[in-house]
Amino acid sequence: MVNDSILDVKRIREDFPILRRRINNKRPVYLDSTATTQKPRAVIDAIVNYYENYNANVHRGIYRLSEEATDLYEKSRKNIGNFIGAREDSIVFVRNTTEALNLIAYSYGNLLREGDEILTTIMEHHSNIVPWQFLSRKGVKLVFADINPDGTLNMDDFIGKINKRTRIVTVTHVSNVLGTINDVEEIGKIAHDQGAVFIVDGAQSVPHMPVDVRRINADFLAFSGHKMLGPMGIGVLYGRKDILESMDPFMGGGEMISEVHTYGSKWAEVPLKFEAGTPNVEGAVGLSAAVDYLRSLGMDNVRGHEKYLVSYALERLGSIEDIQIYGPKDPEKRGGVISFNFRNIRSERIHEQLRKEGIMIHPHDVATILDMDSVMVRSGHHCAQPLMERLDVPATSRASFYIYNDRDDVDALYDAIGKVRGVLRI
Amino acid sequence: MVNDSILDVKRIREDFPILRRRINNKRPVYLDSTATTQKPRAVIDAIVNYYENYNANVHRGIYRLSEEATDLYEKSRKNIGNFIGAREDSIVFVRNTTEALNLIAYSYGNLLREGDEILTTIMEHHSNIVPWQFLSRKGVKLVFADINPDGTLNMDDFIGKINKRTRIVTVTHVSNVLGTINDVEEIGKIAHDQGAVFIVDGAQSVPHMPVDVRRINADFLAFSGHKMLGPMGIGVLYGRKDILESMDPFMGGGEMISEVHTYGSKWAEVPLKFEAGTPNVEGAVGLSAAVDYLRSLGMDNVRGHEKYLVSYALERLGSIEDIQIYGPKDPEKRGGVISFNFRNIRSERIHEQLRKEGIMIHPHDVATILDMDSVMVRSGHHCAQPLMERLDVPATSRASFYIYNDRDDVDALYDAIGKVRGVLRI
Amino acid sequence: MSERDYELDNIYMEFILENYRNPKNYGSMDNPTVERSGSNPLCGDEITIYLRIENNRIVDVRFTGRGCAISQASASILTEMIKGKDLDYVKGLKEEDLLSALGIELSPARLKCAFLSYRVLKDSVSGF
Amino acid sequence: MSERDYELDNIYMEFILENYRNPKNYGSMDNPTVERSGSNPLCGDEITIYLRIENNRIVDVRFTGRGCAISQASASILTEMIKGKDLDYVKGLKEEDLLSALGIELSPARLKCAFLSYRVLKDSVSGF
Ligand SMILES: Cc1ncc(COP(=O)(O)O)c(C=O)c1O
Ligand SMILES: Cc1ncc(COP(=O)(O)O)c(C=O)c1O
Repeated sequence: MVNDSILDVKRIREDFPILRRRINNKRPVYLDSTATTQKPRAVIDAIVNYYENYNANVHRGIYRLSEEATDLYEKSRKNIGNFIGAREDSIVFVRNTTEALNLIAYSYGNLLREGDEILTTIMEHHSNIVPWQFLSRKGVKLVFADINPDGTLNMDDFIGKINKRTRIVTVTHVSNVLGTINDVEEIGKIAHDQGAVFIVDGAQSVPHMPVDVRRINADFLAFSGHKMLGPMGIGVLYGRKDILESMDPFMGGGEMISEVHTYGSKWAEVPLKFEAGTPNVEGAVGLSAAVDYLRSLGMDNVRGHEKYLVSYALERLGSIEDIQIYGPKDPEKRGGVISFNFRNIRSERIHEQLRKEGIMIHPHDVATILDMDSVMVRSGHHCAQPLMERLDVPATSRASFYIYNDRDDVDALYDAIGKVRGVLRI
Repeated sequence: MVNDSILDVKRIREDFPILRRRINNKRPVYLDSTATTQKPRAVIDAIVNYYENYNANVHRGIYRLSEEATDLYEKSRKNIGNFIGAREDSIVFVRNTTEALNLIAYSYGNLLREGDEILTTIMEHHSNIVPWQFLSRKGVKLVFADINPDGTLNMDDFIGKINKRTRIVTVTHVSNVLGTINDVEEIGKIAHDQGAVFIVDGAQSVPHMPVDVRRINADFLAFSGHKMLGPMGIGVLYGRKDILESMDPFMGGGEMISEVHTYGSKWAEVPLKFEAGTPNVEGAVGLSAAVDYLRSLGMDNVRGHEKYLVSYALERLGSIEDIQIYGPKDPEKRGGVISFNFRNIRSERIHEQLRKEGIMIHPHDVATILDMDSVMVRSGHHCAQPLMERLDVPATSRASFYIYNDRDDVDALYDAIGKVRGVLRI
Repeated sequence: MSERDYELDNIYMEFILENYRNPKNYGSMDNPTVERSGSNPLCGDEITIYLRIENNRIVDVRFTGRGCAISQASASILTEMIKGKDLDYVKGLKEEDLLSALGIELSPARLKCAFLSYRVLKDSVSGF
Repeated sequence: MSERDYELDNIYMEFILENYRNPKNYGSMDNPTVERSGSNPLCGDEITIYLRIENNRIVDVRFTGRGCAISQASASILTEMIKGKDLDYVKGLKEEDLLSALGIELSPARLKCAFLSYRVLKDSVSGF
């Protein structure tokens, strides 16, 4: 296989100042973009430029600086909406995916009653589980669709669990552990056929592939800026406008009102109704710059690049006998995330009683040992404990790829994994 | 009066890149720090340095970069807590004051029952009104204490309205319209005597004067980073630890859990219990740099400087016959905020019927005309509509001062106000 | 990000100011065919429009209100535009028509002021 | 902000690894005086400690568990430290004592692993 990615990674790397840093004299091999991505100079510059030239509070100011800041904020909304095929008036700025999902759980959740059901999957991130568990207080039932042995969603189980009481179907577009790309278009159709509202957790899709809210039949789509080259502290909730309009506000305060009296208040129009208090203008402007950067690469190319890298990684890591890989084997069906574990070891060198059960090299040791070579992978439950229980593992190691990763990084990962047993002398 | 402020404003201005900008060839006279403050180079640099050298997701990473980011995040928490005399484990990072108050309204509000009362004041910002109005759904009553003619809190009225049903007393430390500094220490004592929890909206105090949570008897204190030289998108809720521990979480998701199972979850320790999802590490680091900057000036000096400026402004603006100033006249009792309006005008040049009633030059026109000289004031209801109704005005103009303002700025304000009637030829 | 070219000095042109200080058609009306009020709670501007309609024609129009120069001048200019016109003209009136009658460029925040009377007018003829 | 000086290569010293691969006192115990389990849900480390206590003395100790090298080696080393000691010694034991017995520097995340067995031990003697 030749190094024939669609993206010019060498050039892209130059846009990321942090990749110039040396840790223990080694170049950083950053394989944790699923947790958060690094930031290109263009985004950092947009933040600096905002604070050095345009900073003001928005929406209320009559003076030019405030009008300019408002203009930047609203243009960012439009640009980001455009990126997912949505009009700006259905784009609510939030802190992150988690807040977006909580907003729906509180505001749309208000409309649910005892006996209603919410259908989700066993591969969800805690952010798409815990907010719905809160609703169990009022007798709303949370139902989990299972996965197949290959890590794809078990559609038979899913269809068997949807019914007339299902008011909400909420599914991650791409699993942050298995990499599975769910067929949200189809799931959305099934949800709508049952009259349920369809929520897509786009935290791991919007950064990595072309996503159009109309195509995927999403009534809501949630994603985080920091996972797509943007600043921390900014995220997006897309919502179908008529649904947003039917919902009560989430938080109360400045910006989200049209009138406040001592005896009660009237709300501002959507989307401002859901943006209480001084918004994160910096975050919106920074995320807009990130969207421009991604658009300049082309989201088809971003997806193509990751498919290329994940194929290569599946091939290389797949060749290590010790290693078990989770999730679909077909790169068409998975994003640029690979979770893996060492298989149980029954080495002569370990305590006889342990040898019977076998020792599993813990992902924490794997991550620490990889980090000695500046290969940064995440290890733990990846905020997906129900999935860990389902897979019957305490944790996994996870490498994830983005536009600044290349075959070299996969090779570095491969090499570092090869050292683990040696370091532990096991 | 000589230009004898305690702060070296000339030098301070050099730290603020935006103040070098020229708008219509004029230097910016930024008098809207109550809405949001400008950012010193040290804060912008801290953001850039974070993204260029330390960016990673926190708390879960085993690799060094993530440990460094976690370290920066937690050190920021400690530093910011220290700034208000609080331990780091009682500091919750939120987006802004508004979110902090909503967090209390949702999570502590859960504990309130029909018939319970919340006592606040008529001078509050919408952020300290609307979240409590939400609780009226469950029969909780919101009661407003009145003000005196001079814009101070009417303590007799306040004491008359507190009673055994009062579960929460929530008061702004400094009014963002009147400038009034409330005697929170005393109010806290009264609240506690009745067994009520005492919440202080510190959005306009923490940035402008020394504030120590122990001294002011606050069970909760809320403030925003962007109003104290820090980035947008970060704010703080201080909460007494035992109260925070007794509360349900607000949002659910990553970070705030200790265990998630399909059937239910356990929460993380305070303060993480209240920080769902990837936090705004950049914001925390930036706010910590802002706190360092303020500390280097000395909060006593910041307060002294503003007292000095507001005295001068009261004197100069007070000398304009046309102008009515709201709030206390004694600089000891007010922060660096001045709201004002033109008095009704009965000029010969206006329509006879209008002349009978008098024309009030609208604050929007004032702001627009001041802006022609790059004097930036806010005009409108300042997110305090109940107070506007109480003062019987549709809106006010508001100039507010901070560390980068000087007598020159007050003079520019004075001169620009002098042009208003001329521009309108009235 | 390019700096916008604000022509702020322009907005208080004599034509606007004259309509602000000495509004046309100012005052209330006894027994109007229709009377409608509107306000912009964000800035406190208020406008009430009174119409006398006969044979689908605006035979008389008046307004009262308080607010900024732009909102009040705009009401004055708008009422002048529609006096004596038939309802179809009023219903066909576009925001741009009012803007070009005002003859000034406005920032988004001030556009809301300018269009307050327009909104109230449209509301008042919607039932006919 | 200065870069911290991580001595990562240090943490898998032979002493630690030996206790990881061939833990002392590994295995369960029949009829222990007290048996306590604990886990670190964030990483899945689990430790169970069994104590036989006679006359306020730890006459025997065993543990079982699974998890990372640090948590398992730490349990092995800790059980060695307390075997044969009286309860006062165990109750007086500080986190630092365990740390210096381990002889390595740990980042905050890994400290939690190291202290899991310590937490379980403290819990198991709290009733005595
Ligand atoms: C007294 C007061 N409280 C609360 C707020 C709300 O702050 P934020 O918009 O940062 O949430 C403000 C800001 O204007 C304020 O002045
Ligand atoms: C699939 C998925 N959903 C939700 C989240 C939560 O994102 P955030 O922490 O930015 O709210 C993540 C992030 O790890 C994720 O991978």
